[in-house]
Amino acid sequence: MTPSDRDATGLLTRPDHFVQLVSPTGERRADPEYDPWVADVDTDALARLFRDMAIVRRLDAEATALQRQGELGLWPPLAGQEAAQIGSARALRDDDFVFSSYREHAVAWCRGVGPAELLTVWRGSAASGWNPFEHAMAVPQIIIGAQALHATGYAMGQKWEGSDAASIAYFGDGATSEGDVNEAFVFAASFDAPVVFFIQNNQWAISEPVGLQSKQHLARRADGFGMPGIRVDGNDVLAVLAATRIALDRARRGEGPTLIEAVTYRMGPHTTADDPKRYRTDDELADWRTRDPLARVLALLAATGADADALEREVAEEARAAAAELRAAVTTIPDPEPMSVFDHVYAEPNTHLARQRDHYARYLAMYDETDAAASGAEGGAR
Amino acid sequence: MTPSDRDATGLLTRPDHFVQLVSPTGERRADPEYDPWVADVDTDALARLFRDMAIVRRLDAEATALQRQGELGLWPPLAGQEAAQIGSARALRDDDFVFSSYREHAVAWCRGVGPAELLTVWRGSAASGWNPFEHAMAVPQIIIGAQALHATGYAMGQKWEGSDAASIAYFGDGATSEGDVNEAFVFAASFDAPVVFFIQNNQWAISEPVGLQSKQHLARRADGFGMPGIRVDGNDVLAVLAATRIALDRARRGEGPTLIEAVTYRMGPHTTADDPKRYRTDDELADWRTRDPLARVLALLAATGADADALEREVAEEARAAAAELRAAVTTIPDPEPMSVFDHVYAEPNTHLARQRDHYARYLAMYDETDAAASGAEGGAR
Amino acid sequence: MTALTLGKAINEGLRRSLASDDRVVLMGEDIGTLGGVFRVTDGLKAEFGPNRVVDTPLSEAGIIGTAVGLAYRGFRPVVEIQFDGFIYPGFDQLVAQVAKLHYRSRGNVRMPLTVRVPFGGGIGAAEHHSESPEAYFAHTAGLRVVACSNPADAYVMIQQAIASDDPVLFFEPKRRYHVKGEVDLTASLADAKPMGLATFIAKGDDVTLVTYGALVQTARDAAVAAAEDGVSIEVIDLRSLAPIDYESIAASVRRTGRLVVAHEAGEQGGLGGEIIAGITERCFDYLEAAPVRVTGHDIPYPPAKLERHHLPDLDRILDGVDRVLGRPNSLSGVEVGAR
Amino acid sequence: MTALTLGKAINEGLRRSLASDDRVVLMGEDIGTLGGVFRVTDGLKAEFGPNRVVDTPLSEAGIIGTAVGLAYRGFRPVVEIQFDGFIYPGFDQLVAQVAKLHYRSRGNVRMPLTVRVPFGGGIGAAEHHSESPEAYFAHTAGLRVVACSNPADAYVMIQQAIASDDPVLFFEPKRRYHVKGEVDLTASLADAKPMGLATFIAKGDDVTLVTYGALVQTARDAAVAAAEDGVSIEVIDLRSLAPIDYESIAASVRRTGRLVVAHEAGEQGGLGGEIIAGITERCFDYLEAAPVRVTGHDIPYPPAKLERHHLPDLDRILDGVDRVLGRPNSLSGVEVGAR
Ligand SMILES: Cc1ncc(C[n+]2csc(CCOP(=O)(O)OP(=O)(O)O)c2C)c(N)n1
Ligand SMILES: Cc1ncc(C[n+]2csc(CCOP(=O)(O)OP(=O)(O)O)c2C)c(N)n1
Ligand SMILES: [Mg+2]
Ligand SMILES: [Mg+2]
Repeated sequence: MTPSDRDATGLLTRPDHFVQLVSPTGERRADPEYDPWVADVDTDALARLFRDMAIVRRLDAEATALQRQGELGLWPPLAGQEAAQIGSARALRDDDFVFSSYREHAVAWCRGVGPAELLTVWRGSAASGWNPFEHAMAVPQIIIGAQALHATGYAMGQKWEGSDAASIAYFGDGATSEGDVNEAFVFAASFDAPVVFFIQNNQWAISEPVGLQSKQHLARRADGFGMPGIRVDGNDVLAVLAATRIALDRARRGEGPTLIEAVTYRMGPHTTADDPKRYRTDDELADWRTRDPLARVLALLAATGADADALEREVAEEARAAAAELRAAVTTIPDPEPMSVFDHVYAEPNTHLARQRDHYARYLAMYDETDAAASGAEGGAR
Repeated sequence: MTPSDRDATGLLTRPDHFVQLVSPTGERRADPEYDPWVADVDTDALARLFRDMAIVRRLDAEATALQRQGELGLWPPLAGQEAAQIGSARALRDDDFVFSSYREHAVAWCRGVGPAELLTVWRGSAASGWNPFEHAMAVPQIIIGAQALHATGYAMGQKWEGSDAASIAYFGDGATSEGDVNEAFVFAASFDAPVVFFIQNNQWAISEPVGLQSKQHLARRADGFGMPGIRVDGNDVLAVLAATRIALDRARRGEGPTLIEAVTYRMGPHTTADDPKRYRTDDELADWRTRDPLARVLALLAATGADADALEREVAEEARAAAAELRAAVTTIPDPEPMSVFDHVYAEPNTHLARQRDHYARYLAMYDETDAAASGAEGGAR
Repeated sequence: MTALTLGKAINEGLRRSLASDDRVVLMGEDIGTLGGVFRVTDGLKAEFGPNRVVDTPLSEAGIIGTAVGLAYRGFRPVVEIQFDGFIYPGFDQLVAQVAKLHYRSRGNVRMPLTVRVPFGGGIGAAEHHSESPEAYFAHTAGLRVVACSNPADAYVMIQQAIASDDPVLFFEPKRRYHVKGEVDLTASLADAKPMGLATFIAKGDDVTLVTYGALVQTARDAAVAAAEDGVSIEVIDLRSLAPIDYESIAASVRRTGRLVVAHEAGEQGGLGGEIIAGITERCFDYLEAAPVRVTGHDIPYPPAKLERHHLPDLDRILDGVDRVLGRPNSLSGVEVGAR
Repeated sequence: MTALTLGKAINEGLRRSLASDDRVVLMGEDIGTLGGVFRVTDGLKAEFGPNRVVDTPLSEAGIIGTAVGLAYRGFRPVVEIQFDGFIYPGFDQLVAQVAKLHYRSRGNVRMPLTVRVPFGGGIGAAEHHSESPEAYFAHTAGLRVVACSNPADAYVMIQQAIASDDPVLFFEPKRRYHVKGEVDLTASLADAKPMGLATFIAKGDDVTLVTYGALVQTARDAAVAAAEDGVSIEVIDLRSLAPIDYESIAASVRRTGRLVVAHEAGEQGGLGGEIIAGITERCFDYLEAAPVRVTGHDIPYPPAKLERHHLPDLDRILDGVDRVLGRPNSLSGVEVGAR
C-alpha cells in the first residue's frame, strides 16, 4: 500500500495541485503522484467504497427522518460528504485514533460504531453513545475546532511511545478560523506529531460561506505552519483515499503532520434545525449535485465493465436493511435513570457532589412517597 | 513617498525574499522592488534614523539601570531591536494607530511618548503611563498576542469610516503561536482591514527559541491567510522602513493587511528579571553583535561621505541628555493616592463599588484617627 | 403597547439602537444573512447594511477582540455569542481586555461593548447549548452583568446596555424567546427604570424568592401555587447580576425574614452564595431561617432527557420555600450540617 | 525532615511523581531549559529528558488542549501556566473539555490533568501577574481545585493532585515560593492527609477564620496578634477550594459562632460568598453574628504601588474579626444594610 520508492514530501512541490482521480462524470484521471497510492484499489475495492457511501447516505437520510418524527432531538446530516469521510476513514488503521466533530457519521460507520451507539447522543439519552477506546474514535466534539488540539496531543503521545500509529482530526472550513485549530498546527509542526488534519470544506459554516473565513485555499494554510497541505476533490473517494494514505504514511514515518483540504459540499441543512434556503440558492445546490460523490463511482465502475446496476440494486438493499436496523435501534436506547444525572462527573469520590446527590435522591423519594400516599391523585406531588 | 506606478502586491511574487538594503557591514544593497520606497531617504534622513536608534538605545540602557537601582519594578529591554522599531514606526503617519506589546519603547519614542509617561507603568505607579489617544498608541499589552485583534478591529473601523489611516500591531515571534494572532489574520484578511502585522522575530520568547514556535519562516504564515508576507532584515532600518511603507500603502489603498517578519535579535535579557545565560550561548550573542543595527548605518553614512564620527558624537550627547531627562523624570512620577485604587474600574457609577470604596475609606480613616490618637506610637494602628 | 415575543423585543431594541446611533455595530456568527440562529437579529442586516450588522468568521476571541479594537475607534459593538457554551474561547479577551481596559487606560479608553448571550437550558439541546455561565462574569471586576426575563424589560434593557459606557454581558433566557408580552415601543429610555435595579414581580410577606432569567416565570408560577397553600411569596427578578441591587432584596428580606435564591447554574461558587452572603451581611438580625439555594446540580449540563432532573422547576422551588419555612420538605429530618 | 522552600518542595514533589510514574509528563512555557520563571521545574528536564519535561509553544489553549489529547492516550499531564493571569486563553479547553470529558464519555475517558498556577499578588509585579482566578474554577463542575500554603503540604498535595484521576487546578501562592519549612521527603502518600480536607492551623474559640494560599500565613499572624488582645482565633487553611471541606469549617463555627473568610480575590461572586452561604445553611442556629468577608476589592488588580491597598493584610483581617465580634471596627456606626 505504501509505494516504498516514493517520497511523500514530494507533494510539497505542487502546493496548488487539486487532486482529482475520478472526474464528476466518472472518468479516471491519471495522476502520477497520487495513483500509486491507490494502485491496490481494484473493482472490488471500489465497489466496497461505493457500498460504504451508499449505506451511510441511506443511514443519514433515515436519521434525518427519525428527527423529523421526533425520535431524535437533532441531527446534523452528512449528505454530500460521503466520499470525504469514507475515503479518509478507510485509509486508517484500527490503531489510529479519530477525533471528529459532530458530522462524521460515515467515519463512525467505518470505525464500527453501531446504530444505537450512533444515535444515543442525538436522541438526548446520554452524554455520548460509545466508548472511545472501543472504536479508537472520540465521541463527537461540538466546540468548533477543539478536537484538533486533542488529536495533536494524542499524536504527540503516540510518537513519544514509539508507536507508528497516527491520529486524525476532522473539522470543517469554519473551524479553521478558531484559535484552537491554528494552535494545533503550531504544536503538531513543532513536535512532528503524527497527525492528519482533515478539513471537510463543505463550503458553509451554517449560513456563512467559506469565503468569509478565508480568501485563500485552506490547504495553503499548511505551508506557513511548516507542513504540507493537500487540496483534494472531496467528492472523489479515490483521491481522498490516496491523499489520506500519503498523509498517514508521512505520519508513520516520523515526518509529522499533514493538512488535507477536502473540497466538498453539504447538500442538506446544517442540522435539522437549520433552513439553508435562507442563505443559499437552489442553483448552487443543483450545481453541486452534478458533482455527486456516489454517482461518479458508479459511472467509473460501469466504464471499467462492472455491472454497476446490479451493484446499485444490491447495495440499495443492504442500505435499506441498515436503515431498518437504525430505526429499530433508536427505540432500544434506554431512557436514562434520573439519578444517573450525577454519574461520572468525577472519577473519584467527591464529598460535595455526594451530598448533592443524596439530597436529590431524598427529593425524588419524597415524590414517590407523596405519590404512593395520594395514589391516584393527578398532577404529581402538588 | 509612494511610487505611484508600483503595485505593492508584486511582493507576493517573491515570498522567500529576505529584504536587506544595507548589509551588516554597511554596504547599500540594491533592491529594485524596495529601493523606490526609500528613495527619499537622503543622508540627513538616514542620520535622523540613526539618531532615533542611538537615543532609544541609550534610554533603554538608562531604564535598565533605573530598574537595577530600584527605581523601576521591571524593565523589558529593547536593545538590538532599534532598527525594527524605528524603521517601522517612522513609516507611520500621526493618524495611524499603534497596538504594541511591552517592548516597543522605541515605537513609543516615535509617537512622542514622554519619559515619565514611558516609565510610569514599569515603576508600578499607575496602570498606564499615557493617554492612547494623545499618541495614537495603545498602552502596552502584556497578554501575548491580544493586541493583534485590537489592531484588526481598529482597522476595520478605520475602513468602515472611509479613512485612509491604518493600524499596526507589534508582537513577537512567540506570539505567533497564540490563537489570538492567528484569528487576527483571519479577520484582517476577511474584512480587508488596513492593518500591518509587524512581527519582531527576536529569536527568543523568554527561554524558547523561535524554532520551537515554528519550523517555517514566520513571514510565510501570511500566504495561507490570504495576505502578503515580507521577511525583512530587522536590523536594517532602511529595509524595515521600506517594507512598512509598502504595507501601509497597501492598507491605505484598501488592499488589506500585510504581515512583516522583521528578523532581529534581543541582545539583553527578556526582562530585568531574566537571566539569558541559562538558555543561550555567548557565541550566539557575539554573532548577532556583528549585525548590530546602529553600526551598519554609521558605516553606510561614512561610506557615503558623511562625517559619521561627528554624528556619533553629536548624537551621543543628545542621548546622554535624553537619558538624564529620563532619570530625572522617574522621580517626578507621583505615587498614587490610596483611594485611587478604585478609580476608573467603571465609566459609570456602580453601586457595589461605591459601597466598597466607601467602606475602604472608612477603614483608612480609622487608621488616621488611631494614628492621631496614639500620635508617636510606632508600628501603625496596632 | 404591542405584543411581542422576547426575541422580537430584543430585535426591536437592537433596531432602535442601530437607528439612533451610527456607532452601534452588531457582530457575530450567522447574525447577518441568517438573522441569527434564534432570528433575534432578523432583518437588521438588510436594513442597516453589512458594515453595521456583520457576519464574522467563526471565532469568539476574534469577535470580542476585534470589538475591543472597534471600541477603541469609538464604535459601540454589540456582539452575539451564538450559545452560552461558546463564550469560553472569548473568555480571555473578555476578562483580560474588555473588563480591564478602562482601568488600564486610567479612564481614557471606554469599552461600551454589549455581549449578548442566549443562556440557560430547557430546550432539549445538545451539549454546550444550555449553560449558565453568568457567575464567571459577575466575579469579573470591570464588567456589568444583566439578565432579562420578559419582552418589556428586554426591549428596554438591551438599549440601556448598548448605551452604557461600561461593558455589559447581556444574558437572554433562550427558552423564553418565544414567550409574548406587551412592549411599549415608544417608551423613552430616559424614563426607564435603570437596568441596575431589581424588580418586584409579586408581592408577598412570608418568603423572598430571588431569581433571574428564565426562572422568573417559574418563580411567579411558584408564588401562585404557594398562595393556594397559604404561603405568600415575594418574587424578585434580579435583572442586574453585577452589581446586585441589594437594597431591594434587603428591603424585602427585612419584611419576610426568609430568603430563597434560585438559578439554573450550579450551586458551588454560584451567585446564590453571593446573594446569601450579601444579604446575611445586611440583614442578619432579620433572618428567621437559613437562606436556601435552589440551583442546578454541580454537574456538566446533562443530556436532554435528563435536564428536567437538573433544572430547578416549580416543585423544587416550592420545596426550597418549604425548607426556609421549616415546613415538611425533602430534607426534613436530615441533619444538613452533617457534611 | 528537610528544610525546603515552597517552590523547592513542589520541585521535589514533581520529581517524585516523574520518577514513580512514567506516564507523568510536565508541559509549559519555559519549564524545561529555563526551569520555569520561578524555577519550580528546575533540573527536571535534564533529569527526565525533553519528552517528560516539555517546553511548549507559547499558547495556553494549545498546552491544555494537547494535554487533553495526551490524557486520552493514557498520560498524566502536569501543565504549568506561567502566571495566574495567563490562564484565560486556556479557559475554554479547561471548562468545556477538561472538566466535562469524563462526564461526556460516561466515565470512559479520564482526565488526570494537573494544572499548576502560581497565583496571587504581593510581589510588586506587572499587570496580569497577581491574579486570583480560583473562583472561576471552583464554580466549574468536573474540576477539583486546591491551593497549598506551605512546603510540607505543597510537597504532598502536588503528588496527590498528579495521582488523582480527576483534573486538578493546583494553585501555588507565588509570594510564598521562597518561604522555607520542614518537609518529610520520605513521607508515604498513602498515609498523607487527603487533599480534600482542610487543616486547622491554629486552635481558637472566639472566631473561625478561613482562608487559603498566601493569606494562611497572614491569618496565622493575625491570630497571634489577636491573642495578645485576648481574642482567640481558630485559623483554617482550606486547602481544597472545590469541594470545600464544610465538615471541618462547620465543626469550628459550631464552637465559635463566628466566621470570617479572607481571600485576595474580589468579593463579588468570590469563594467567600460560597463559604458563608454553605456555613449559614449548615450552622444557622449557631451563628452569633453575620459572617464577614475580607477580600481584595472588586477591581482589576492594581499597579504595584497600590497593591497594599488592595490585598487583605493582617490589619484588615483583624478589622474583619472585630466586625464579627461587634468590637469597634471600621464600619462601626455604619448601617451596613443601607445599600
Ligand atoms: C466554539 C463554537 N462556536 C460556535 C459554535 C456554533 N456552531 C456550530 S456548527 C457551526 C458551524 C461550523 O462550520 P464548519 O466548521 O464549516 O463545520 P460544518 O458544520 O460545515 O461541518 C457553528 C458556528 C460552536 N459549536 N462552537
Ligand atoms: C498569554 C500569555 N502567556 C504567557 C505570558 C508570559 N510571557 C511574557 S513575555 C513571553 C514571551 C514572549 O515572546 P515573544 O512573543 O517572542 O516576544 P518578546 O518578548 O521576544 O518580545 C511570555 C511567555 C504572557 N505575558 N501572556
Ligand atoms: Mg463547513
Ligand atoms: Mg521574541
